[in-house]
Amino acid sequence: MTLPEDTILSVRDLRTWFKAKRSTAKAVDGVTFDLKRGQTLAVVGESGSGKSVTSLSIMGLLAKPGAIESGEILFRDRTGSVHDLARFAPRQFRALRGREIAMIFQEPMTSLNPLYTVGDQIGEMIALHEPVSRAEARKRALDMLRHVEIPDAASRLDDYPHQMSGGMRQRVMIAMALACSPSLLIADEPTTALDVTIQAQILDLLRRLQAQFGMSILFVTHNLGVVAEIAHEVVVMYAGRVVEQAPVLDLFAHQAHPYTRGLLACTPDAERDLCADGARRALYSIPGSVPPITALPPGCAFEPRCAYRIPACTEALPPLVRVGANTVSRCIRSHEI
Amino acid sequence: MSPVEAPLLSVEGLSKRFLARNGRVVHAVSDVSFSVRKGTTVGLVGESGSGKTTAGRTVLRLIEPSGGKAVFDGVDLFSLSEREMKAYRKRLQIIFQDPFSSLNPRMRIDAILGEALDAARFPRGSARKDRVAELLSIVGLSPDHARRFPHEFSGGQRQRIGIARALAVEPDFIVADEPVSALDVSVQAQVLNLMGDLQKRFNLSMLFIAHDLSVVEYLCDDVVVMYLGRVMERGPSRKVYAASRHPYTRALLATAPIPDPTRRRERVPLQGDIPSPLDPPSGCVFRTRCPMAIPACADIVPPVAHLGGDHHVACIRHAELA
Amino acid sequence: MLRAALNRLLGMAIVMALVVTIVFIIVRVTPGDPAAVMLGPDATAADIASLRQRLGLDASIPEQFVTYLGGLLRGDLGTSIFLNIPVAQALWLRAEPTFFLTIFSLLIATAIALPVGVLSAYWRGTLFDQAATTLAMLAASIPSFWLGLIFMQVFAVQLGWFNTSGFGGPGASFAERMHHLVLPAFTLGLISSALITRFTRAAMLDVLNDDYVRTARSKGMGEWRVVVRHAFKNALIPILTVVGLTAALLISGAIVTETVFGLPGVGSLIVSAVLRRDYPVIQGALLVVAGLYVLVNFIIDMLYLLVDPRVRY
Amino acid sequence: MAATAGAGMAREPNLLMRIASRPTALIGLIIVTIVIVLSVLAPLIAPYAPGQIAVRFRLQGPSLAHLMGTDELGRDVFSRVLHSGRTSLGVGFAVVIFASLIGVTLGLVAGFFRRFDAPVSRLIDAMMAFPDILLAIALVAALGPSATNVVIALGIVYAPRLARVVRASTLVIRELPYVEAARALGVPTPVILVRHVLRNVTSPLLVQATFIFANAILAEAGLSFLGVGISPDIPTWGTMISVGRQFLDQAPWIMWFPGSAIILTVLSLQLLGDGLRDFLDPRLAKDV
Amino acid sequence: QTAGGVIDVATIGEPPTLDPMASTADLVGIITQHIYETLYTFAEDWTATPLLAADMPQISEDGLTYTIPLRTGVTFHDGSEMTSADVVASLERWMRIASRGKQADAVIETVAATDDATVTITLNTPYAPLLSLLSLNNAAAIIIPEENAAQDPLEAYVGTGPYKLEARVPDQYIQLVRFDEYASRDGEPNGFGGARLQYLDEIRFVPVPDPNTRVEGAVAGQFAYVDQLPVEAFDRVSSGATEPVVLAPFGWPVFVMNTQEGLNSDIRVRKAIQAALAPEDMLLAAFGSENFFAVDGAWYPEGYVWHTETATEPYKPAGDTEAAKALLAEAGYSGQPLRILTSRQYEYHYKMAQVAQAYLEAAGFTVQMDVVEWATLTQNRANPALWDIYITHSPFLPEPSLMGIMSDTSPGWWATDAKHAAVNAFNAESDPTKRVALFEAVQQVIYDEVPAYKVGNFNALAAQSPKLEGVTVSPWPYFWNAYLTE
Ligand SMILES: Nc1ncnc2c1ncn2[C@@H]1O[C@H](COP(=O)(O)OP(=O)(O)OP(=O)(O)O)[C@@H](O)[C@H]1O
Ligand SMILES: Nc1ncnc2c1ncn2[C@@H]1O[C@H](COP(=O)(O)OP(=O)(O)OP(=O)(O)O)[C@@H](O)[C@H]1O
Ligand SMILES: [Mg+2]
Ligand SMILES: [Mg+2]
Ligand code: NI
Repeated sequence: MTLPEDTILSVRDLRTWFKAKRSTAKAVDGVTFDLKRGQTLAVVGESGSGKSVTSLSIMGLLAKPGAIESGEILFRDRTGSVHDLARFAPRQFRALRGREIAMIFQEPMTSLNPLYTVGDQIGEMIALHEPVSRAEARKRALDMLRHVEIPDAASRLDDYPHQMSGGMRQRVMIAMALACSPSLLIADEPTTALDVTIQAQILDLLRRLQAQFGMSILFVTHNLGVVAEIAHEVVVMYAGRVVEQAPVLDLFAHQAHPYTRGLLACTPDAERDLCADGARRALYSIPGSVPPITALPPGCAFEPRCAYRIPACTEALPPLVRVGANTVSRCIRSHEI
Repeated sequence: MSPVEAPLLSVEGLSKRFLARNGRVVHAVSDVSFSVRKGTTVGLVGESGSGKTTAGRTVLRLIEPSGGKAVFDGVDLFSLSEREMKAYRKRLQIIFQDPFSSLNPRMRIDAILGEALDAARFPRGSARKDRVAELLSIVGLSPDHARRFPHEFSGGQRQRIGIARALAVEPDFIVADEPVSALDVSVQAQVLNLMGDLQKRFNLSMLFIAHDLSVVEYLCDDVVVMYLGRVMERGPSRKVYAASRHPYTRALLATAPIPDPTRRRERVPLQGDIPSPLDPPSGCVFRTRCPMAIPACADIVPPVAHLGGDHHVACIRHAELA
Repeated sequence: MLRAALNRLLGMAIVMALVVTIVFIIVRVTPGDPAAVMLGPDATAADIASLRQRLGLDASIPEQFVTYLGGLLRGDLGTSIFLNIPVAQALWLRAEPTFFLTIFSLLIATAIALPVGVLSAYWRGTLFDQAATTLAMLAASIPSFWLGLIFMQVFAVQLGWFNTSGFGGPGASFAERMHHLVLPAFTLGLISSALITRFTRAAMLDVLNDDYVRTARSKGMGEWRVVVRHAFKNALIPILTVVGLTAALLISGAIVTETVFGLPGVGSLIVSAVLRRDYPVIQGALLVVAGLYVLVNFIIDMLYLLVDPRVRY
Repeated sequence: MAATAGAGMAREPNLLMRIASRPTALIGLIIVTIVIVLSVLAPLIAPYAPGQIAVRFRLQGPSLAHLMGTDELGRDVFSRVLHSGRTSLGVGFAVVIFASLIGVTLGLVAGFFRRFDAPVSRLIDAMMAFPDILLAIALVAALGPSATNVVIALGIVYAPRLARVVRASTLVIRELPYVEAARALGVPTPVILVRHVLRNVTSPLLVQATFIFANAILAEAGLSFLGVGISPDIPTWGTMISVGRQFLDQAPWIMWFPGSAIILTVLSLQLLGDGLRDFLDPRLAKDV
Repeated sequence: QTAGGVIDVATIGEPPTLDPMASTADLVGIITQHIYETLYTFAEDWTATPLLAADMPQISEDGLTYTIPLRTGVTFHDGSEMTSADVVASLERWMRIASRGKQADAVIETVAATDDATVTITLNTPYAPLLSLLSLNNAAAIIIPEENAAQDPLEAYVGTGPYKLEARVPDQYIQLVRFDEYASRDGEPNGFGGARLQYLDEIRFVPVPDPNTRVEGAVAGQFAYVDQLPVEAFDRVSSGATEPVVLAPFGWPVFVMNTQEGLNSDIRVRKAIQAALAPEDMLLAAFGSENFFAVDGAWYPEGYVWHTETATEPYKPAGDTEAAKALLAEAGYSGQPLRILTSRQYEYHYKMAQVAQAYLEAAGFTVQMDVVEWATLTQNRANPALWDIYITHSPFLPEPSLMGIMSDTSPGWWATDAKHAAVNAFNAESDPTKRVALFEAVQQVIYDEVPAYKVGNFNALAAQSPKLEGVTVSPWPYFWNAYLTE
């Protein structure tokens, strides 16, 4: 298993399927990306494009009919040895989770257990992985609450989750995730449920903590604005597949895939979409809607909605091709775009 | 005030209090005023819980208001009896956020639209079928979708049906409560375009509720910024976006992420959380998070200052932001 | 917390007041003159009149209600016509078998249901789950008297391990009395375990899909701990409700089971009271049983307050 | 944000097709149908009249002449089981109808009109405080034993259970945008109640009704067993068992067959209800 | 034969009262006969024999004066000694409260204490059944202390019997313990009479109302004695931990006709019913095996002095549907429902009713069954408007006058001149042998006028532990004289 020294996580052609009696949902069907140490990789895509399934596959937390069909998930732990998480047994995951890879979720309201105080829940994380006394775990939990900038941390330690606001809870989740200083943090839409002002606080916090703890972040989102704010690298997903990966500046400057291009064009932008007299120009919009993942066309999944489509698009799944220095794209016409 | 013409809808001093479970009072909307001119769209923005939905629904009398006036076409809707209100129902319509629960899953599309047509006293018979087909084509659906059930449509299509239902009674005024928030970005643009077109085509007036600032900037002529049930600032979009005079609006605009990494700003996000509407701060409700707060802010509810050109702001230090 | 408790107490009081009213109404809908019915055909008009007076039947309905309430407040449930002792005493004399029967059945039911429910939720869709679910449904379909008869036939008559009926004679030791309860308790316990199993499974399925369970797993916690500490504790809240509900259902079950096993409990007292037309006893039993149900619900509400920090605002 | 086009596809209108896709529910449906058909056609199918006495042939084991043997008066157990099914199912069905009439009304009123919610809910709570058999016994004792009174009593017993379910669903539906849309259109409240609310509570109602059907059959059997149910000359499974238990030794079939009939009917109703619930209304699993 | 031991006796239920004057229920009699005693009781051959009386009464020539000598040295459970004052007060209470006492009251002029140890009863007309009435254990003429005689209902359960009441937990048990100061008669036990020996320390009567539970309890050996088992359970009881006790014959089931009102006020209808019924099938359905019943139209079975076959021709074991049809046509019957009032307290009543229904319908009757609780039945049968036939049973009573139909006022209200002629002659005659002949006339009139239909004879089944000995088979089992063996 080869993995460049500076890469902490490399997902290679991952396929995670949900097999039912009649149909197979290919939720993740050929996802490939690399995450460099200390960097933030943003995964963007519309609802149902397989972002969460990808992150759960990495954590080994897939729910029942879901299973990794093929592919590799190479992960470099603290000691420098590389593991293929796609072949991990549940028991092996246990030592890894929390300690090496931690995760925060979209819904801060429900991701904390309502029956335990936040102090308990952070302390539990520490006690699971390190031989600490109760008092010590509590002290460390308090430290973490301070790290995530919860005001008056000492008095919030014994609060129950329902006594906190969404933003505070998300901070607690982050404190818990970082309690054992993992080297990789997976954040699955951590700000989607929050208000813009709180979202800004959390993004800010994550950036600062990254500088402080040095962890790499896999940041799942569907908001391109957030991507622009936080990511070093961006992976764009569509219908379970990676359609493009590029450094964030490159991606926003030039999109190699028609889908990425459409995605950027269809969010309203006053400078672009409003005339000087206030009249509106029609927004660019991608026609049609995402195909159901149980019945994907054999070729490019975006083809039916694509403005650049040619007959060849329907024939075979386009491969991921390198188009720029650091950009890969899954489009046979990337070079023409 | 310098009205060009009398607005179609003018809301004054609207407030709504809810009784919460344990007998405490939620001040969902307090003393909100704004007006909607004929053929224009007013955007209502604010963080969640700021009372946008409540304001929109009270105007339509879907919730009974606790106080204030809503003068629509010269009549105060709040002073009407439930029966008198009936006559106005078809002139005021609403579009919802959730495309899944806004259509009765057990009714076919023609029945859903038919219900609206009944309300408009549209005669039964073959004309009705044509009208349903017409409505469907107005929102970009095919007439043979009429016999389907809602679950057979995608989210975007359902939202179009919701719009068709609102249009069926040929209303003058529509409250659109976050109509695109639940949609995928790629579909969102389709619906926004449709709404923009229809507004022009039928000369509709619209109260457009959203929390996405860029959408409001794109679609709305005027904007009302709410925080914790109160209006912080309102005025023509261009003015508010370009030259906001309220620290909250400024903070909102500054913190909204823009999809452009080159414009990544080093900025200080607002500190703290939104206070509970159960006991809002005294004086200016925003003062607890306001970077410009001074002790005086706690004492009085800031009076609404009229800055000309229909631009109003509720901040005692608005002059310093000029 | 105190406030919440007081709130529940008030709710309980209102429900109890309604219960009392309902019982009053049920007894008053009895067609005909209860006094005449009670005294039988040989009674003279004078006897009936005096009984009417003693029962307060000559007063107007609202007055009767007030008297009845007054009696209740003094703990007076009336006097049994047949047994000629106060109803409260009659019920109290019969309380022991019913009390222990209910407790044992509940213990048996939960001892079966909780592990089975939790495991079948955890192993959802497996053979174990299917077997457990089907068995639970089967158990819920068996009339308790039928199961009781089968048990009696097999374990008491054929194998002779238990007594078929009764509660031991006078002076029977506690152990002896409890021995009489084994079969009825298993009958009722098995049948009511069905409901709790299904509920536990549903509640667990619900929680197992909750985000915080995923959070717990993402911490690197062992499965057992995730299930018990994080999932089960949350599922316990709805499960508590159904256990309370089962306690009430058990009283229904006890009526039939006690009759089958000849246990001198409240259940068989109720049946005899119906057969003997002992209206005050029926009335008193209804009231006491419903009151207990309300009380159990109240206790469960209080337990919620202990278990669930969200409700103690 | 998570709303996908796919999530909306979960509801298909064709109920039968969907039931058929679940084997246990299908088995339940088939058995229920068979039981209903057999009971309805009992007079045609039954080889003997249910009350036809032939004392000389009493207590005979199952044979070709008497598929389920004969009872203590020489009556044909098979014929009696079939005819009892009519009573048991009839009572169950009538109870469901009666309980639905009360329960749906109460539930809709409590759920839809805020001002009636508290009083009606408290009333429901109070009625639920009485264990089913106990309340039924008391009511039958008060009203006198007869099929009608058993139905009334059990109907009153189960109505609050239905009312609860209807209320809970109504509370949810009341707040749904499509109800609000109808109000915005000025649709009259009774029409909203029927067209939008009632129509959408049918799923949980149907599920609950199935369980109540099952429970009513069990409860009726219990009442008959105790001898406080329907008049004993109308054969029911409960009375058959209560008589049969005297002959458990010599003629176990008298008790076995009606017992099995109850178990089979109730079990299949429950399977059906469970299946219905699984795809009609998963939330319902939580309340009773 | 060792003293000591405790037995549990399963009874058919909780007695409504422990005052045997207040009730005619067999159950009350069975239990209370251990507590209280009467002046006379029945010997093995069902003749009256003295119990608290020292000797048989001296009856005056005209049959109107009974002089009864009392035993001395008999103590009540409260320690006081029985005197004639107690006896007079008790008998007066009996005449006031007990249904049989009321019956006797009609013929009794006075009851007076002649001296401390003698009581004199004066009648206004000769009345042969008096001694039997005084001997019965239900609605019984028990002797209680004078100071308790005013109690109604009885509150102090003080008698002179061999056992006294220790504790009563309703529906659980009635506990009797040996009365150590009991003064037994001398000599040998003789039926209910003679010496009463107290071996057992304690007798507990445990109500087990459910017959099946009683059977199971018997099979499991839970009780020393289990009363009133369904006869079908004979095989099970025989193979269990107990031994069956069969009392053959025990009594007779009877269909009582309402002669006062409704269909059955027409004697032709009653005759049609008499012809239609098929006792053989009815008894078979009710009692399962021929070992437990006898098809017998005579009102007393063989073995009783009263037995006679006189006039029993209309009693047809298989019924006579054709004859019934003819009688019915003659009566001009037009399909009004014949209401049969019955209960399931005694399952065999109900089974007989079901078979009867089948035969009556075959004969052309429309039958309406009113199945009610026993309590309701006892209530409803008092109302002539409610029924045409009700079903009951009775043990063979030692004195025919005690049968319900003999009284004009008992439900059925049979009161015709022919009846009065036969019955009064029977009651007034005190010579036993002449009375036997007079009873033939009574049976004749019963068959002529059909005030009731006797279905047949049936046996009773009880079960007792093999360790329990000394129990005499009896319709009213008693447990003095009984003892436990190892
Ligand atoms: N347990 C499951 N069984 C079947 N299909 C599943 C399951 N979980 C997820 N899927 C399917 O996998 C696809 C990808 O889901 P995923 O949750 O990864 O999307 P996502 O990109 O995270 O979307 P969102 O933005 O809504 O979170 C979806 O179409 C979903 O329907
Ligand atoms: N029926 C109600 N009972 C009690 N409180 C309510 C009710 N409806 C709304 N509220 C409260 O009123 C406040 C305003 O709610 P509203 O839904 O109007 O906010 P919003 O601005 O639309 O938020 P969002 O962006 O989340 O839709 C909130 O604090 C909410 O909790
Ligand atoms: Mg996701
Ligand atoms: Mg809203
Ligand atoms: Ni102005």
